[in-house]
Amino acid sequence: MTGKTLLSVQNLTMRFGGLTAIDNLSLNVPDQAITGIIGPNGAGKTTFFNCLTGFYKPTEGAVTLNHPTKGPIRLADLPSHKVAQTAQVVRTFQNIRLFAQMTVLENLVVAQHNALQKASMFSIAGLLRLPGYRKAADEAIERALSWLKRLNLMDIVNVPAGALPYGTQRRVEIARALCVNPLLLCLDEPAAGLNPKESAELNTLLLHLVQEEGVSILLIEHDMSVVMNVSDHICVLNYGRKIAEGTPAEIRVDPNVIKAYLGEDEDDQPVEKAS
Amino acid sequence: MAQALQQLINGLTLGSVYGLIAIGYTMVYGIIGMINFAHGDVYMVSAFIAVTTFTLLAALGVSSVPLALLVVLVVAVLFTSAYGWTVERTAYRPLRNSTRLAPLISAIGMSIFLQNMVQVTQGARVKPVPPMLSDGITLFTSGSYSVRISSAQILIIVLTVVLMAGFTWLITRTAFGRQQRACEQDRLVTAFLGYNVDRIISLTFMIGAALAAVAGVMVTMYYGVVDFYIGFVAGIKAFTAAVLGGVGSLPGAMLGGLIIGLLESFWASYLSPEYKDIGTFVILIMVLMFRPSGLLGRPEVEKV
Amino acid sequence: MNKKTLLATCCVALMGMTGVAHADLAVGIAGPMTGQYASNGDQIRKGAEQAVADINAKGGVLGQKLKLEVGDDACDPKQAVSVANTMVNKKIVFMHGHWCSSSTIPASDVYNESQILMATVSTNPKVTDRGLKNIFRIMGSDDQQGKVGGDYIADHMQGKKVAVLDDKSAYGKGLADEIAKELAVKSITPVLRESITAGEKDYTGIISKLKTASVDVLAYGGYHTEVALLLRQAEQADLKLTVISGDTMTNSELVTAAGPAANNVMFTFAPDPRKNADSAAVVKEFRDAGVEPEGYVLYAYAAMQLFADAANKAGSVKYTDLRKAMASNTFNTVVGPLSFDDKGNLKSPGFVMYKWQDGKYDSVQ
Amino acid sequence: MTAIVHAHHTPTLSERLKDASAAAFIALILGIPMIGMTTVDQGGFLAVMTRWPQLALFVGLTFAGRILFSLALETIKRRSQGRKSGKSAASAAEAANAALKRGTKPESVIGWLAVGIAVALPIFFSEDRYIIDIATSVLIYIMLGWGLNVVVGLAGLLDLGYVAFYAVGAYTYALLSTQFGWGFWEALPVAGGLAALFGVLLGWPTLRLRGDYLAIVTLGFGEIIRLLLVNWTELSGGPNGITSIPRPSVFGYAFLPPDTEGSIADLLGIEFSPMHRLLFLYYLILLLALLTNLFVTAMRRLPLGRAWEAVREDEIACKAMGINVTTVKLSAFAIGAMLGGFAGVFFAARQGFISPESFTFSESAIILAIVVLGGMGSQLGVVLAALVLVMLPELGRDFAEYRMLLFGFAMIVIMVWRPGGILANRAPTLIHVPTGDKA
Repeated sequence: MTGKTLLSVQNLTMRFGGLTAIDNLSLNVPDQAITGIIGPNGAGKTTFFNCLTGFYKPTEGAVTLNHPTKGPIRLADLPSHKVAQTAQVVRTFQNIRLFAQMTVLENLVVAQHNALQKASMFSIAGLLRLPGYRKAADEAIERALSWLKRLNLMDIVNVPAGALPYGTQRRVEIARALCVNPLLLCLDEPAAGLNPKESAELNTLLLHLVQEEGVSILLIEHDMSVVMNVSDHICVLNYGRKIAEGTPAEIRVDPNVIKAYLGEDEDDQPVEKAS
Repeated sequence: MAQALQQLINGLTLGSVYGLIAIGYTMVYGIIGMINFAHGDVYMVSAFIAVTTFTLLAALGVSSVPLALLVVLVVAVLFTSAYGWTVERTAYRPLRNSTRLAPLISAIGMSIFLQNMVQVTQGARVKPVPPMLSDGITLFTSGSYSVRISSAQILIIVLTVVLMAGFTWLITRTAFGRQQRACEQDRLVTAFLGYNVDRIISLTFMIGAALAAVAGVMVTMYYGVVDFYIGFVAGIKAFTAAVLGGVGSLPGAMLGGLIIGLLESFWASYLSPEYKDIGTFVILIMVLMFRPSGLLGRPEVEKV
Repeated sequence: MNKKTLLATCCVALMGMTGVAHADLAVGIAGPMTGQYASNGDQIRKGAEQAVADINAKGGVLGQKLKLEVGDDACDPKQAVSVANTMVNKKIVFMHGHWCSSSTIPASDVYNESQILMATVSTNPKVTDRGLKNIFRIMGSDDQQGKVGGDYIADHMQGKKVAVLDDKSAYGKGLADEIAKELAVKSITPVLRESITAGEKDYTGIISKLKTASVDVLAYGGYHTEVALLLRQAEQADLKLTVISGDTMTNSELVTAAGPAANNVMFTFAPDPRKNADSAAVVKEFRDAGVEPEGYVLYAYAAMQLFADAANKAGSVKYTDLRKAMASNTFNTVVGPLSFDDKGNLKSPGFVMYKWQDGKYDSVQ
Repeated sequence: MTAIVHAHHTPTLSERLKDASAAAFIALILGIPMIGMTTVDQGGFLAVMTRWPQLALFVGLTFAGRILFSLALETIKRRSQGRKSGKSAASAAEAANAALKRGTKPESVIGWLAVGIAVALPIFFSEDRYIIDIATSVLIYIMLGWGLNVVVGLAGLLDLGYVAFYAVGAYTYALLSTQFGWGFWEALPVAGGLAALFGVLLGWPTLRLRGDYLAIVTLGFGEIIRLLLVNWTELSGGPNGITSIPRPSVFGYAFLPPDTEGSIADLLGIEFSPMHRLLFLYYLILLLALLTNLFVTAMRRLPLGRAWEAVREDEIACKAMGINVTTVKLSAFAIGAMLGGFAGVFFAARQGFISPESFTFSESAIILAIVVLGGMGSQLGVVLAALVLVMLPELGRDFAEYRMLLFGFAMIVIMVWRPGGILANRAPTLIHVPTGDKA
């Protein structure tokens, strides 16, 4: 942890018609640390990610990334691909979005599209097979392989991603996100579908990324063994509002959090009927 | 002025027909989220059924036009519903959980199939039926121009209004209507509640086909000339109407139909009869670009 | 490997199909055998089949039997070109066709290239105006037809308001332009000159325009389906129209589609060959076979007669010989004597005004 | 991993008969108004003609077909159940490695074989105009299929108006050559560029639309172009088209009869034959098609080509990876359009005549069918589908009427049977071969 703030969220609000998915959320995400976002289903966690990464335009509020070289970047003003390309904020998805028919290696090379496309001079250098492009292409493959090696995925390099089991797909998706060269990595339930051994490996990987690679991580997770073990800082959401924030130890004993998770007053919630 | 009024009447007639076909598109889109590309051809099939039935009745010596029309309507609605059912059962149901493009391509295949089936079995020539209900009422005369509404036009407009009323009742007041709307909201939950979703979808296709059949009979009677190609053009225009009104919205489909009908009528008489179809297509593209949810539709949120 | 066998099979099959030696003399006809104008194609086929049968019964041409090849272009220029290519491949020595001007024009390029002689009934002036040497027209052309139509309007419909409409096809636009030209000569100004798109069903827009202009007479260049639709929709709008059009109105489907309103249709067509004394025997032959030799039936018959005569006179079926014979002789056929000018146009064409009356058409004065 | 085996119920004979009877009953209902009856013109009025024997045949065939179909389905299900095993990383990797070992070898062998046959074809049939004509048509469709494959197969954008770009190419050449005397080779790049421009013009505003909406918009665009060609008589000649379009020449020498200026027959001192031009056209389209194939294959292995496929697979994931989806789609659209434009130029030059009738929606549907039936994204699949679809009607003359009918039927059946097309297996663009034991 550097003690600096990488991402600051101010008064973020997201409404869909009458429904307020995120309600006046303010949050500081520290640099080179792991920040956990937890909360019951429907708390607005994924919506928060969508606002962050340009998939939704927030109704109100601002999200600012303090880029070490490019200075502050207002994420809400950027289209989603610019969020990844310029601000280097890269995400994974709760329901895994791999390029199913493409092989694992292809998935990881596609993630390096922008650099490669520039090297291929919009395909002209590529069609002519100029040495500059070939060097860039080889480097991209090397980079992909090195991440695959790190994640212990070398034996499935040439397998179409869609043919892999769920847990493996999760890890491939993380490897692919890493190929985009992220400053902030937003992981949406990376441990879902992993077995305990894989889960433990994920913990090691996340810690390694922060400590060795200098990546900051924003983590949505239901698996408390992951969140509580790796997070430096945790933010708890319920009904779109932040109900608690602090270290794992603080969160564990927070009465609001316990109430939200045990769902005292949730029995009275009317089940929304189809209208 | 008189000409404008006349074109208003002509446009309303045309728009009623488009509206009736558009409902089939909108309902199907609402319930299974696909464009039933073959719907226009189902309408075309109904027109051919109408021609055969008209001819048969004439040969049997039925000379009362109202009786003949009634019989033709019933026959066309019944047979065309069967076509609607079969189209869904064979080409779309097996692909219900497939990618988005697969059922669309299958639908295009079905459209080509129906068009060519009719061409092979009924011939490629135009089929005429003798004129009927071509008398009418002269509303008023200004100068040498008399504004006139023919009996056929009155029938088309009145029948459309009645059908729309009945249909609105069906969707808002009956058990089937509730199930149908539930299905549109969430198919899975509807199935969990113990309703037969397959049956609801099949019925939706049959109702859509039945309304298209009414349109087919009306057009056969009104224009008197039918060929295997009418489904494509009418289908595209009705689809444009559905999109314009907001896909999934029933009043929207009707409204869209009327707007397209009026647009075409006025375009043909004031601008250029040659480019009226281009007008329709330009509207289609404009609407999809600037207001993809249509006039009465609800905007859709992209699910990430 | 599978594909290779497939391909090989295809090749063998194709070789078998095309490798058949033609002991007979192949002659072709082409026209709309399917599609909207199929009944006209049918007339051509019936006429040509009868003619070939008759010629063969008399021993054929130069000792060889004729073999008829039928091509279907559905009046679609694109199909016409591919029919022409197929015909060339079948090594025909003479072609009667095509029917639609818009088919004949592109197809004639193909025949010309392969040096095949044509006799057509397509009336558009462009058919013979392009300097092709292989084409002969056994009917008048639209400029002649349009003149007759225009004159009729000028002479018999004085003071009526006239609109000129066409369907943009080579034939339709050509005819409408010629009528308009003749009207201008007679200093009649049409109140409306418009085009419509063939194949549509709703013409209420143009009807409304006609009504606003209080049009009485509609000079129309195009085909019968649109005329039927226009008449029906005019009737519903309470607009009384008299339609003046061309030879395409001989189609009886006009009556089926337009109903009693068809009685308002007048059109120009060549003098009815059924009334020729020379054709009596052939007409009887057709009627005995249950075919009414209306429309283009006798023209197709005449085209085959023309070919047989020319080949006999030339003593050969080689293109150059045949062409020379055709250009320099007069031939007696069931549609009367035929002889051609330098362009291949009929030297003495005639057009007469006809009128539909209760399902039949007859000439008017 | 445990394989889950579903308890499978085998229908009894009576159930099968009942099912087939139901199908036959529906066939009867559907058949009565279409097969059982038709109307014929009796010279001024219509009369109903019945065809009950045909209807009976149709119902009987449906009954028998349904039984055979259910039996066949049974066998396939039983067989595939044996093969179905648990999905694990190890088994997936095994399968992939096995596929790699089989490799793309057979496909490339077939590909080269096809090229060989195509090159040698005119040697065997140099005097047969018919074969050369058909082969040229097949090659045009192959080229169009390969062009559309970029848009539909690779980028996953359903384009129902592809024929518009084909038309743009054809009319551009026709107008440039007949009005301004341009030659084939000068007009080719201009027409391709113009078609690409049209692709961008259409794509720019519409490519953010969802798949099926995009399909409809492209269909509308295709119709607008066709209607413009039909109605803008001054430019396009209207429904009559443009005639006497010059044929392509070789370095300024045309295939003209002897003693004409610039006749290639005179130049080479050989006897003139119209077949020479046909052979030249055949090799020209073969060359264009092969270049198209090389280009598309090369593109697929480049970043842009991979991005096309990634966009097809998952647009949202692409955005999250920083890929500008709009640009990627637009490039696919423009390149597809350009290839269509090239094919159009050749078409116009070969026919010598074009009219809007050549550019109707059904032409779009045929090209789409070639791509879809062959297997979206598969280059060889396109060849196969084009061969079958163009040759079918030629093999049996009486068959022609049923061609489009079978077309539609095949589209439905193949979609239901294999939503990915016949040759649906995708060849990877990158293969990592480990050096040493464990790299």
